[in-house]
Amino acid sequence: MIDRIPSGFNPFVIPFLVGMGFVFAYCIYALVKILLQLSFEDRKKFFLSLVNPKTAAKNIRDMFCDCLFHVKLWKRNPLLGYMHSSIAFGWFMLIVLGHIEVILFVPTRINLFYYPIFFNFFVAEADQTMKGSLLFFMMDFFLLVVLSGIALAMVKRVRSRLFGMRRTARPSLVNTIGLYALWAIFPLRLLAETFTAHISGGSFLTGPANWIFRQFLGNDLHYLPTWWAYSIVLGIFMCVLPFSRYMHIPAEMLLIPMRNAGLKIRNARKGLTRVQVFTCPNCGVCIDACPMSVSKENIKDCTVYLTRQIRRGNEKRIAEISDKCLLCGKCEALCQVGVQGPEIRIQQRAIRDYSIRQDFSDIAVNEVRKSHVVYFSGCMSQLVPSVGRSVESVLKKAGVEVEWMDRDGGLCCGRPMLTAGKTEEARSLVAKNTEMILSSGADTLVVSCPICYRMFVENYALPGVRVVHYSVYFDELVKAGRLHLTKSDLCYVYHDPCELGRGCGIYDEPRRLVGQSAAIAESDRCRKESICCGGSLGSLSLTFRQREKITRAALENLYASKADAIATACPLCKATLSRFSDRPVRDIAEIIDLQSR
Amino acid sequence: MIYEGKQKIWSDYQKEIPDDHWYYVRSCIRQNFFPASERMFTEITRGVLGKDVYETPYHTTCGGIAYHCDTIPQETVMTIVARQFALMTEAGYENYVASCITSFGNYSETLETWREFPELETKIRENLWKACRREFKKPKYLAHSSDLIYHWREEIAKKGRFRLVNRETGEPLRIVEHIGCHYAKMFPHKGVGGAEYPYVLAGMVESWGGQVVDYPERRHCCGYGFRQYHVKANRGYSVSNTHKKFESMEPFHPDAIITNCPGCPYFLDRWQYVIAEQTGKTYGRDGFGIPVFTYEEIAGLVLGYDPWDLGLQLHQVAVEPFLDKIGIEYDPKAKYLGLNREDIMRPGLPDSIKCF
Amino acid sequence: MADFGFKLSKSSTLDLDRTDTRVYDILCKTDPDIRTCMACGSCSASCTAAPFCGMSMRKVILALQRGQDVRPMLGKCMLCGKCTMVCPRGINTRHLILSICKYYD
Amino acid sequence: MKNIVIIGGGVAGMEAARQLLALGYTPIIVEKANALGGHVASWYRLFPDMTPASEIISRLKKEIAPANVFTGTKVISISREKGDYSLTLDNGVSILAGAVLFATGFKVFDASKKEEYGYGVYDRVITNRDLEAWLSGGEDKRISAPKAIGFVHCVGSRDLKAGNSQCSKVCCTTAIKQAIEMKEKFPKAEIYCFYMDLRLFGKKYEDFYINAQRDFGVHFIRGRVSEVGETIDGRLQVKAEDTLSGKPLKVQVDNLVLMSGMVCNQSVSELVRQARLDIDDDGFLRSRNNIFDILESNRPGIFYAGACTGTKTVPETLAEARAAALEIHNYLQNG
Repeated sequence: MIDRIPSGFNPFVIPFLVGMGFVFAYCIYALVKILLQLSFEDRKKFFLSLVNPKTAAKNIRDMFCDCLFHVKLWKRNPLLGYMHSSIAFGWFMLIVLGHIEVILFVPTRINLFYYPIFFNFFVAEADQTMKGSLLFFMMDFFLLVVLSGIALAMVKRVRSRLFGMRRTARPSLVNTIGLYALWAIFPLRLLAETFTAHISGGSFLTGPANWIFRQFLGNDLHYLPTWWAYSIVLGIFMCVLPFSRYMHIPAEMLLIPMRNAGLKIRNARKGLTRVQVFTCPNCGVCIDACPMSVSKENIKDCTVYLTRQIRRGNEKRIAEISDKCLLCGKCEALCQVGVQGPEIRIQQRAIRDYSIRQDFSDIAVNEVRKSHVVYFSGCMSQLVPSVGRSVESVLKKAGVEVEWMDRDGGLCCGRPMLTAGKTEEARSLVAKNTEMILSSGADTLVVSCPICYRMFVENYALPGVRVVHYSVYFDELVKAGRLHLTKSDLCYVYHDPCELGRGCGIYDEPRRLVGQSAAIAESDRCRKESICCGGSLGSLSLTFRQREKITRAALENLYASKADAIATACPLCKATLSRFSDRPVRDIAEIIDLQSR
Repeated sequence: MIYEGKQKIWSDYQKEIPDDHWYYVRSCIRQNFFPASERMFTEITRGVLGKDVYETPYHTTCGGIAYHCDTIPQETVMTIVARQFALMTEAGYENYVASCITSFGNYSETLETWREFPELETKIRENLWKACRREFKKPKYLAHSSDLIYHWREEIAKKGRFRLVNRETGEPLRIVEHIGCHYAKMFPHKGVGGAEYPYVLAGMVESWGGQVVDYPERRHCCGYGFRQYHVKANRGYSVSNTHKKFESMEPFHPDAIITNCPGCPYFLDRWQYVIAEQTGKTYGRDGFGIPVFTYEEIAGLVLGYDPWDLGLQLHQVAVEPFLDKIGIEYDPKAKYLGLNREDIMRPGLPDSIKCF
Repeated sequence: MADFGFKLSKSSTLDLDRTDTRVYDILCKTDPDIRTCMACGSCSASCTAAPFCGMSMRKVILALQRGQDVRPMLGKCMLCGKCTMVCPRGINTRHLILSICKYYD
Repeated sequence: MKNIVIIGGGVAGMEAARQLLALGYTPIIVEKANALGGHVASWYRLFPDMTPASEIISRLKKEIAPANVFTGTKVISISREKGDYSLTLDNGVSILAGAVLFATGFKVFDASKKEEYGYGVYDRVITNRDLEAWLSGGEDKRISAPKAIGFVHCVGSRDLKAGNSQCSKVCCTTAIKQAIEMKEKFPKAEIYCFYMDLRLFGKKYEDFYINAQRDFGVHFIRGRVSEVGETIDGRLQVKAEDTLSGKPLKVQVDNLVLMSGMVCNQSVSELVRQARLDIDDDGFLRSRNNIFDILESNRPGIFYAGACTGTKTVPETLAEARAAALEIHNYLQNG
């Protein structure tokens, strides 16, 4: 291998250099800015996590698995997974191999960082070696891998259903430019390397192609324009990268360590929110995930459009998108990169100015009778009284002495306030409820409403009190032999309430309880992928008619299981589903009460 | 406003008013408020029109004020009313005319109650017999004294020296007519013209050349309302109701208000001063109020009586601008001279509303 | 000013020609369903905050139509959403409350 | 074949005639007015589908052409003669009829009886009927670019003092219909409907109401108008209690539309007396039974259809007329 061009420079690299320089500068600037936006504690936490070997190892593993191999996508749809990982990993390997070539053959040029990219231009093949052939083979191989990925990407543009996606996000102008530039990079690289293969050497792809071209164009191939073209599209791609969805490539590398450091979203636009916004690759998985997308009019309110509008700073749309969302958490659960759609939305709601604010500090709280076990049924249970009554009855059967603290109405847990963005007001309610619960001297707080349960778990500090959802508590009672269940002939399909499943990770206990008291069937989309009932308090602006469509879609999913009845563990889900359901909807507490002794 | 529409309603509410021989009972409070009014009634009916109007010093209150203040029960009121009727019967009269609107309402209510519940009438006859050994016949005709003036309005117009017309422009004066609540609101058919569009005062105004102002709150009470005024803590409510009426009539720029009730002229007149003090607002032109008259005073003015003989110096709101409009001559210096031409002293004049 | 020991009291009459309905007019645009309220009172009957502040969404809507003060009623709303759950006309009362809190001044 | 006399040529009489013609009879319609159609003919459009009233009338007129129709004619006497009825008309004709159908309808309440509303006294107080005439293209100087319009429900209905305790059934929906029509003509006008109860019992009536609220922004105020006064600029000051807030309320409007109710038609009382028919407490003709024999009178051979027995909507009246035709047919067949 010999350095073909003594100066080690040709003007065609300039577009690439400009793009590269711009991207680097931008990323450094963004990184510094984002780190400065973090609170002092968060920043400290972040830096400490980087030097913690355990998190560092996790960071590296996540980067490989998520950024290069797209493991989650493989699980979702192999074709989609292959498409993404072929481009990401293939491109990564091309860069790595390029560097190996430079180190091996022209180590003096390693300081010129365009050398690994344009190696075949600057270096002429003097003699063939085994090592060189292998490298050239690998280069061609990974180029082929990338090209196959690009080809799939092109197919996906027209037939996204083949990739398991019903809908994809409509690309914006800058995304389209980036997309076409990306698509052009690798065919142009193939062309450029083909045209220089008789000089720089090539392998199974570039070699024969070079031979074929020479049959048409003669020996004197005008290869310089192809290298110019290759460099220019690289330059274009990198220049639009910060403004396009391709910003997710560098951003994800920051998001992974931030997530592993345990940082939380604390601001509507800054810090972690900004990183997540940059990390959103606009893949559109959230569109299919979103229960609202049953109505075409709501498609533009999915998380992918939220991140896009935040990047654009379109306040009106940000507000609309933020207010509509049910906060069911499915987009977050399915998101490939970990964008927390619901959390980001709550933060948008929290920056509103309200001229009337609520204050609960002067409310006189009810005395709660002393008891080891206290039961909190929540506001919604007043509209679905069977839940509270069944919970009480089951506990009585199991010999648990319980004090039902809000039997005659109480205070709201505060989660509806919190999700509406009224953090202070929510805190005020939390304080009142905390005072009441602690005054009872309880060691266990049984909660039947998943909305309340999540609030108690995430936002209450109740020292010495175990907060437990009744499904978990009942499950324990059954295991301990304090509750005996008999099986009915009915077959239930269990609907996972968003707040209980995705929100608190409780999927198995309710199923176990239903399974012990009846036959149980599963719907197509269950657990993490279950469809919100449509009644969620998360949404501020969805109208009743729009919600109805969501409820009907959730029911269709449940009907597909052919079960006789629907079981759920949330009063709101029960009320919402039974509004339109053609079969009975029961709360697990009711089922257990019926089937227990 | 469709005048024919009103005429149609007026024609539905006519009452028979005999032309002569009336037994007259006075009001408890009018003689203190506007003392010349009842005097003018007898003067006009007996002197000018030559009618037989009889009264006796033995008659008493009808009990209406106490009744409407919830201090005596209806049975007591009815017995008082029965005694009044007994005096009429003893004097040999059958036509009963009351000077007071509340009395008129009270008599009407009593007679209607007896008509509906004859056993009550029997009981009251017993009560009266037990109390003072008297017996009575129910009056054949019951009228309010404004009904009589209404009845003779054309004769008065004929004999009159003045008309309710602006001397300068020849335009009819704009007069608000205010009817006492107890006149026809309880029994619309007992009043001339009914309750909704009473004609008793409107008829006088029209016959004497003026123009009646119909404003949205014309039905509203003057604000007296018995309890509302008599309990001092409630007087704010009383004056607020009066205020509401003035606010409503203000855009019509009335030249005067004519009334047929003892309380109404008093409160419509005096509260104008209180409102002026509290809000700084007056409802007449140039800082004056709107003068308020009883129908007897207006009749007296039309007939050419001296304003001071009509007792107009007892009005809070200055009447002079109204007299000037008609062209009634008066001696400003004589305003505060008594019948004996001696000074009766001068009231303090307020700053908030223009008075003489 | 002379002190009479009593004062003109403010009229309790609602004068629709002089009613300030600016907030209501805004809400008719942002939440047009507000107009379909038929004052059934389900919202008030199910309200979690009602025992603490006399909150009644029915009264709030009426008060906005009549230009009356709604502040005290909204001060204890917990946004629990039960009113929206029960509204027979499908009015998104919860969003309405947030809109009122935003536009009221 | 025996004669059938239908007294009244409104929609009830016409529809009954149409059905009788279809059954092979040639009924005789006696209508006191100079044209057929009754009250419906003076209406512009009918709720809830905004059907033009003229469509109904012209269709009925066309289809009953073969019947014998006397317009501008009154029945002056009726008497029982063996199994039949002998009727004399004021044009000298006398008819022996096997069956008589009373389709004598109702009278619109005379709104001027509610003196406090000032109909006939204040220029711009009109009735539902006046408004329909105007909507049909009639001239009415009282209506000109109103900024605010009030509708008073239950004028002369559900009002003991007006002598009618019954609900007129159609006024609530008519008020909503007219409110929408006025809003269509004057989109910027504020419209206030003063109601005691909204009785929207029929198919699509509630949708109509929601429509008026949401899409047309009609204000519904629960409270009966107490009194009306005329302001200096000729507008109307309307007072009522806003019963939902428990406060007195006033508002100025340019036009006040009184929803005059349906009252019994007393102009047939002489005929009713002669035929010895029973009168109900509300003054309407008394059916033999209010559930099963609603179309039958206490006299054999005399039948009822439509609003002569009580307040009814147009479709109810038409349905009764059809049923009455069948009842008459059965009566004559079994006769």
